[in-house]
Amino acid sequence: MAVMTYIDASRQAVAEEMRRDPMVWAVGEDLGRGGVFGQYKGLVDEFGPDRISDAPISESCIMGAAVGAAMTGTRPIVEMRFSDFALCAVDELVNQAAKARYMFGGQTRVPLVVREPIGMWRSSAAQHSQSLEAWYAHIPGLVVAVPSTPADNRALLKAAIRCDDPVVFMEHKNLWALGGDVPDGDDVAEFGKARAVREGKDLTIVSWSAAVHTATEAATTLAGEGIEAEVLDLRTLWPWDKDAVLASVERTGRLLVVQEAVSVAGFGAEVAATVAENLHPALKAPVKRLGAPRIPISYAPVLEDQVRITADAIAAAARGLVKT
Amino acid sequence: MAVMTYIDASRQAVAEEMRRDPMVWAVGEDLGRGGVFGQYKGLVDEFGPDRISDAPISESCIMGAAVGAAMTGTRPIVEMRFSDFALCAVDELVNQAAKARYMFGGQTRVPLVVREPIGMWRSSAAQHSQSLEAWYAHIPGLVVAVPSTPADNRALLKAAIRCDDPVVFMEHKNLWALGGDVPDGDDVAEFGKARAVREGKDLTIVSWSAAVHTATEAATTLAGEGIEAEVLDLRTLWPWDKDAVLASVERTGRLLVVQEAVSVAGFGAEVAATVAENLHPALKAPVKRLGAPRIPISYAPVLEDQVRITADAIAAAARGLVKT
Amino acid sequence: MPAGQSSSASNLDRERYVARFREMCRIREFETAAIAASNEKLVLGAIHPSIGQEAVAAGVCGNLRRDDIILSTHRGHGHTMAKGADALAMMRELFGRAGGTSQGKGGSMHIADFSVGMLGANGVVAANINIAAGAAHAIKLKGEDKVVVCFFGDGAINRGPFLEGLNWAGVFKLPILFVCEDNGFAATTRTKAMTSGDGPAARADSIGIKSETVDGNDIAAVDEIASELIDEARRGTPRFLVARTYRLTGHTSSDPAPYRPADEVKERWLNDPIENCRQMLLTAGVDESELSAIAEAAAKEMKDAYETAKASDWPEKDLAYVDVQDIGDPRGGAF
Amino acid sequence: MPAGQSSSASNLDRERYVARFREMCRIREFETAAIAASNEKLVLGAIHPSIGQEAVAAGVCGNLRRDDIILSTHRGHGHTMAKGADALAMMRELFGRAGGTSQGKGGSMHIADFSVGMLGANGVVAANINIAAGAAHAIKLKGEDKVVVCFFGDGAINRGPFLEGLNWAGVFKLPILFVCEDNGFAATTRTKAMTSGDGPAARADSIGIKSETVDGNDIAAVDEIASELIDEARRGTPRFLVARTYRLTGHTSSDPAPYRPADEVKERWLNDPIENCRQMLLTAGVDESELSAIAEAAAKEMKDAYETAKASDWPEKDLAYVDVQDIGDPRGGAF
Ligand SMILES: Cc1ncc(C[n+]2csc(CCOP(=O)(O)OP(=O)(O)O)c2C)c(N)n1
Ligand SMILES: Cc1ncc(C[n+]2csc(CCOP(=O)(O)OP(=O)(O)O)c2C)c(N)n1
Ligand SMILES: [Mg+2]
Ligand SMILES: [Mg+2]
Repeated sequence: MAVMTYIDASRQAVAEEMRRDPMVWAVGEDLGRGGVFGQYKGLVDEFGPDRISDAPISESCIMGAAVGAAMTGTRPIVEMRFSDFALCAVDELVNQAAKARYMFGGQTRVPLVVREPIGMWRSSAAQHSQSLEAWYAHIPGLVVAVPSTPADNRALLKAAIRCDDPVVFMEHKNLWALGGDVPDGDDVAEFGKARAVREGKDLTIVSWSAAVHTATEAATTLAGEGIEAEVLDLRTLWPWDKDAVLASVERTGRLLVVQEAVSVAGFGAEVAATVAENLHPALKAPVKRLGAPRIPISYAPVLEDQVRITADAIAAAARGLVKT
Repeated sequence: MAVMTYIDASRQAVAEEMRRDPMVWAVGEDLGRGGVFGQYKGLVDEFGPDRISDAPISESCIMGAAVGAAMTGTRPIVEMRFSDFALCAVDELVNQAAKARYMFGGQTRVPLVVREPIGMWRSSAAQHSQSLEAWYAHIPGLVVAVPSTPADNRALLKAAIRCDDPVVFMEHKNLWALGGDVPDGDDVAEFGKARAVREGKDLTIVSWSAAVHTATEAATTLAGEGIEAEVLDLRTLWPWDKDAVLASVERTGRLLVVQEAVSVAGFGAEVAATVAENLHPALKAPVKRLGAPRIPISYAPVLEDQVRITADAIAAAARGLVKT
Repeated sequence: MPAGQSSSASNLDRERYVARFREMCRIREFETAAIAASNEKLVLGAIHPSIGQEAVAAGVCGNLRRDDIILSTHRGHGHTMAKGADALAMMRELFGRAGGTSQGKGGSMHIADFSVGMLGANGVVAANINIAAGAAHAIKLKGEDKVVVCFFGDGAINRGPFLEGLNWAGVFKLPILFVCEDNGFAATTRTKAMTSGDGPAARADSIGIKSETVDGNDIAAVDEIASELIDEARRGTPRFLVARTYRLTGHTSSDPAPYRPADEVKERWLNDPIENCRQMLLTAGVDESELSAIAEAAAKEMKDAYETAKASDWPEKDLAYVDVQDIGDPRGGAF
Repeated sequence: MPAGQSSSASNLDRERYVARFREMCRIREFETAAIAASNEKLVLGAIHPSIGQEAVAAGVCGNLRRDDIILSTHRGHGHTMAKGADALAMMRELFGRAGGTSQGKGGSMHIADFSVGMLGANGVVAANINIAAGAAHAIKLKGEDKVVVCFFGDGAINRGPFLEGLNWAGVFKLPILFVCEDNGFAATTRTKAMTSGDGPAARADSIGIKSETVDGNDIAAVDEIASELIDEARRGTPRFLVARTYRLTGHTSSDPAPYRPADEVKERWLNDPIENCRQMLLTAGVDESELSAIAEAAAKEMKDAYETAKASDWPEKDLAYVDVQDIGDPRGGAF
């Protein structure tokens, strides 16, 4: 067990997988100098510029070329810099990467990892702050990973690199500096397994990515008031751990979904709808979602905060549910 | 009242709005010869090639240029041909069109209509059949219209053209030839108002676009068995008529959402979650969604049919709910 | 020999061009059968015939090895067949039947045969360009002795991937040949009307991908320049070929193409690449009867393919749930 | 006068260039103040200084009318100010305060002032190119006597919109001038390393948009060629200008730019466009004291703007819910 930051954990995952498999390579703008957040720092020294490859500002070609290179035996890791810029490469991801294996009748596979840092982070404003994980969960053929801890970032990224299908890998920008325990050795995550951050009998809080930490903070507050919240971190949205969520809510009788993304048509709706469909009789209170209002993200901190979920809001919602 | 096809109704809407407002113009590939489905047939004769404008195969520029032209006083109608090709222009729609008004603090508006024909239609396969309306409902700043009848196609398209914000206008390819009554005169729809296709006391079926017709067919079958289904056609997904849906389900106690799109993270999740959140005590049965499996759409009819919702499946689900 | 000029008849490699002639006839007959099937509603999705453009497919692909790679467009039957795909499997694919190249999942617009290095037609114009660049990138990374050929139309040069993919190939010095089939049209639109500047060759040159232009209806000319450019590309110099040709049919098999004058089409039929090839071979002394026999064999082969495809089974229903991805249950929440 | 050569000092229009000098000083001082504020965490989002590139902004925008239009990039302070935006409102925007050009909603990367025809910086490289083409399209549709100038960097020429937007402008003959500020870098990358071919000018020419190249650190040269090209563009011939310059700071205010040798930067500082302009004016007989006074006034103006911005109110919270769109309740389902 080592203590490591979220960003270092990701760097270690990439380095280890690149050592393990010479077909793994990474490509994106500025990677030779470490990438925009330093995720690739130093890697070019070990692996050289062919495997830690710079790219022109051409998101569409970075993604499209990776599809071609993935179909022909290599395992590209694609760096999109900000998930917002991946919107310049949606055809390549959704019409091409996600569909190739199926559309060609299983003749090929697209083992591709698309790293798309998401989320709000120090006044980055409308075009550098989005969380669009729900989009990719909706697309057949894609895996969607949303790690919230250094350990998961390492283990999920390793799993993503070994996955034979395209994985949208969404790291949260506000977590880069977060430290935490990371298991030694070849810790590779299994997709579709939620992590119980905290156990509790009164309600189930389901969350993912950075919001997990806010939810956990709220759960601690609630515990002080005698309300025991179980906090589940989904870790991947496709596949997502329906079994764990249903089992937990069956026990607690109450569901609160907490997400940073816009609530309307966000992935929280999928979780809430699934629970409502399956556990109606067991529910002691209506399912409930918390998410961002349907507004773009502002630059000014005071306005940006309007889109930012707080532990207080979560605790308040939880109290409301438990009272019911 | 005239009887008219869905496609003719749309053509009439465009023609009438172009007569009304000289700032309205349409741009897309092949429009001068009527567009790929003939939606623009003959319009170039009346309005000339500047206002019914051909375009290079450049979805990204068609959309991006329309954003610029919309910010500067014109009202472009953008033709994307297939909604799948709009995936080549997502930055322009989501990062630019949807955010400009807000991000620039209200200094501008983007009165833009993006026509994106959706849906399955005679073996069009994985890259020409998608229904991604849920994506756009998730994006602050966008209006999403999904007409199911000729009358609505005309009235909603007129409303879209008059709207000062960007509207994603999704016509269903399988409805082009559908005939129906269309009111005379300047019939302009109000966004966010559902249409009650059928009244009923036993359950509420919520649907939109082509699936409305399948749902209605199922409701007719059910009526023969003594089950009275209320069928609501949402017509727009943002805004969506939460009030009408909640009022109906409050009466019937049962909700079935029927969509052509992939069920996972589809808009049906939003409807089901909202109903579950708000009407838990009034529900006589769990909310239920029907949607496509999470698989790409195949070419071979027998495989394509695996993704196609049927009236039988809807009726069966409805029976299941009513029995509860 | 300078680019774009064909061998004189006298020193023609007859065997080579008889083979090309056969390939072109096979493509023509395949598409003729497919169009008939489409008219009879046996083929349901749109098909985009390449009738009139066969010399490009045959001339370019004839210079490739089996493990070389091609990527194609919506108008991809010719390229696929010329790369070595089985005509019956292709026909079954168009019919949406079991035994199709993609088990009936893709159809005409996504025709592919990875076993012969054909990595797919594409339903999105120009999308194949970036993918092709990536396939070439992988060849370079792996140090393989292969080359990629990427076909696209003149309409594709106005989409972003044209710029991005060519730039990529130039920056990374990839083994790739871009082939732009300039048939003058993008669907119902004369491509020139929507294209600024001097067109594909000038654009490619400006991105540092040296271009050649060839008469795409002259099989010998295409064959020779393709051979040269493929050699160069294989050695890591990306190259670009513009093949001027004409789409003798409508954009799809159901497009009567009223947007172009009948005279224009009639005149263009006089420059049919297959007939051109036949004349060249006759001039070179090949027997008329040999050529007729080849043409008839091609017709019979495709007629048989049509009949066999028609009699083939539909795919198993459950195949719909196969090859989505390794994990996750695709049925959750569905009907 | 041929493109790219500046007037000799003797017949220099002094008033004109004193005005340009003032504008350049103002831009420099604005950004210097903004960098300081960023270091003090008063400006929170990233800022991309254009220090060293001021002559391009001043030289081009000085030739525009108030109702002409510009679009800019992440590095947009200079363009915005040169187009006439109020420095204090801009500073407030960077501070995220009430009274900002966009009420604090956009910040530096989305700086905009529609009242002076500045239609926005953009956080997405090259995205402004298509939008600019559309703004020019609207001018043509409405028959207005206006022109659009679209600024972008040398890194932007590798994204699809460069091709699509230029082609669009050429096809529709739009009143637009594209200005590529070639500062040699795209973030930490030497742009040349990721660019195939001869660069922006060659590419533009190949798309039928005739280009000129100018020394972007020579205000008179920029001013003269811009004046000429803007006239042509206004008459419906889209044009292209490459301005060679250098980014004297890091990519953002927090980038120490270790990826380039100190010597290179040092040498480039000797070619500071503001100092170049000062020397030109001195040679032309303008008083040193006049120029110093201008520089000091600019420094004071921006220091004041900084102080006033710092003392300004935050925006009202509820503004977060304003200007999303006319219909639909944005609060539904939210926390
Ligand atoms: C991105 C995209 N836009 C539009 C279309 C519709 N479309 C299919 S083929 C075609 C014309 C293509 O012209 P060209 O590239 O010259 O190829 P050709 O059909 O002439 O072989 C168009 C516009 C598409 N498939 N993809
Ligand atoms: C589509 C997109 N990709 C990547 C980025 C990140 N990024 C911001 S500025 C920049 C470099 C731009 O270089 P250039 O166009 O030369 O402009 P300069 O910064 O030199 O002014 C990059 C890569 C972005 N904003 N948008
Ligand atoms: Mg063509
Ligand atoms: Mg630059």
